[in-house]
Amino acid sequence: MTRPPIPPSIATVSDHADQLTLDLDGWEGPLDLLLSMARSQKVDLRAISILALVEQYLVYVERARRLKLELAADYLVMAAWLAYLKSSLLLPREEQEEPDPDDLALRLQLRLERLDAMREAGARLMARDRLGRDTFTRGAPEGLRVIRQSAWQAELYDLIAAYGRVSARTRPVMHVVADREVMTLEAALARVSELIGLELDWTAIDRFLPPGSGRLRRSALASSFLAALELAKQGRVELRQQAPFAPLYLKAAS
Amino acid sequence: MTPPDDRVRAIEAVLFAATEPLTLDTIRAHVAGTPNEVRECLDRLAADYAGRGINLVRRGDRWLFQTAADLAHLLRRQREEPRRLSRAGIETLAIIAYHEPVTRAEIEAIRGVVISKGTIDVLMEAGWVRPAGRREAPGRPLTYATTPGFLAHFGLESRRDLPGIDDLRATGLLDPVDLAIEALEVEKTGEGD
Amino acid sequence: MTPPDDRVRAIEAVLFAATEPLTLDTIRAHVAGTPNEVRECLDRLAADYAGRGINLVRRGDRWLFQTAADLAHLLRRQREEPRRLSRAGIETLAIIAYHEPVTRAEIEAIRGVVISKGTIDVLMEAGWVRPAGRREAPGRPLTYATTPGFLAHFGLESRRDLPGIDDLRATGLLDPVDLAIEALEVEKTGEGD
Repeated sequence: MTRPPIPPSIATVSDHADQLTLDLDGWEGPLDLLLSMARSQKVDLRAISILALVEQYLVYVERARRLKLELAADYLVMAAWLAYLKSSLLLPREEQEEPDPDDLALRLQLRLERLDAMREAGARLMARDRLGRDTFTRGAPEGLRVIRQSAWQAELYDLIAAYGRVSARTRPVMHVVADREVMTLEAALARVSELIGLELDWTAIDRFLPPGSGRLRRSALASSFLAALELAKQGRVELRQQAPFAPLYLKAAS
Repeated sequence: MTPPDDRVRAIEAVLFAATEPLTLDTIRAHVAGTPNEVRECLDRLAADYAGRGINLVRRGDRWLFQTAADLAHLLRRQREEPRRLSRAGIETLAIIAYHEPVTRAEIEAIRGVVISKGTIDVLMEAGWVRPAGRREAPGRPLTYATTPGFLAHFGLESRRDLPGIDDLRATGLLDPVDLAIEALEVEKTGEGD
Repeated sequence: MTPPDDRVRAIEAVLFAATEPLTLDTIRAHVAGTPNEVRECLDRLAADYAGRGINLVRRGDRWLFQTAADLAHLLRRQREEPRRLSRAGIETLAIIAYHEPVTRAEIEAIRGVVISKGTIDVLMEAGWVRPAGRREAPGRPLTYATTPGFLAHFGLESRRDLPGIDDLRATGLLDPVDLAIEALEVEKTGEGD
């Protein structure tokens, strides 16, 4: 199996403060640093001494501190946790409380194994024959093309309706006003003038309206009222009303 | 296939990966061998690929792989997409059908709206409209008419089958829109009484 | 080579002309044939090209022609090395490939460090990683998985070909730590009985 190169041991880098700084930038977090240290024990990860590993990490962090190197917070958190783990591992078993320190040590070892497995998998993946680096696709493929062709659709009705629409829009329009049930002012004037001569006494305006109901009657009432006013103005009729909205009476001018 | 030797394999790969046709010299920059040896390999490759879907071909002094010419149609797949004509399209088509041969200016006068360049193009693409010669008038404008394809698509024997203006009036298709609506309302009122 | 039949030639041409690996369905859009017939032709083609400078390879459910891996040294000079991934990028890609679908938190748990914003973006930009839906868990976190482009780039027929994946699975190294602890405890209890 090909393993990624083992990082230089702590002993060699700690001799040169500059190099240590560089290497600190190189770690991908405390677990990565621990894994590199575990690797330097040169045994299977399942056989590493967690206690020795913890010791090594704590020494490393202590040195970094002495050199006033800035360590990211997670390295310090890991250091604190490992210090706790170390003391638990060193205490006699009967004084132990939960959690079991061996269990914690095992967890750390399992995490290192998993990270190691993925690191190695990544390295093996990168070493494969890669397309564009080791294998190549065709340099100048013609390419596959899908040619979209529009199938235009329209129905005969659409065509005829469209022509009707165009014609209607542009042909000179003849306006035909539908025959509405109305009585014009002229008709009312003629009717009231004619009927007033036949009545001698005061007569309610209703009596002058043509037979009918609904819209026609309302229209006739309005027109006849206007006609009455007009005739009064001409001095041909007299008007009488007892109160607002009371019936309106007409009589020929004497 | 008979397994090719190493030089044949190498030339095969180099030509495949190349972005342009390669001369003998360019091939030899990648693959060891005298010009004659490389030439022999190229001949061997050309023979290997004869009759396959890929051919090794020579263009002047350059070599390239390309898909067999008789299979070119497979690389272009046609797909039909049903599309409806726009309102401008159907109106323009209707005017051409009723007034042909008709110029663009006449179509615009009848529609009362300018028609865009693409509108007549779409009708020609659909195969329903064709240019029908020039009008003997100032500017000699192009006229348009319908095609046999137009009659076929709309199920018409001839243009005379199109309903005339009187037919349209009878079916109410000529009524201006506002009057048509009023007529509907009067009808409803009448029913109510 | 034995002369191929028409369907084999057609599929050969289509794959040769394609700019990317093709699925069976895409091939069938250009070449008539049932899925089984096309599969047989593909097998025939793969056999024809075995040992040549060009190979027909399968990547997931897609097929492509590519140059034989052992000829890399002849071709590399004309190509640029693909972009180098950072260590974080390589590890993150490996974790996604071996654990997919996997959440960001799960990746971080294995690496013991927060992954920076750009790391997954770079993998997605390379076309190797895609979002793969949300996990039905509190917070409904997004999961990630690899793409067909990942298989093609790393020359994998399927994820089963990931280097060492069987060993990793057998030794439980793809299981989370909690699960591994549980398994160990069960083992111990079993031994104690």
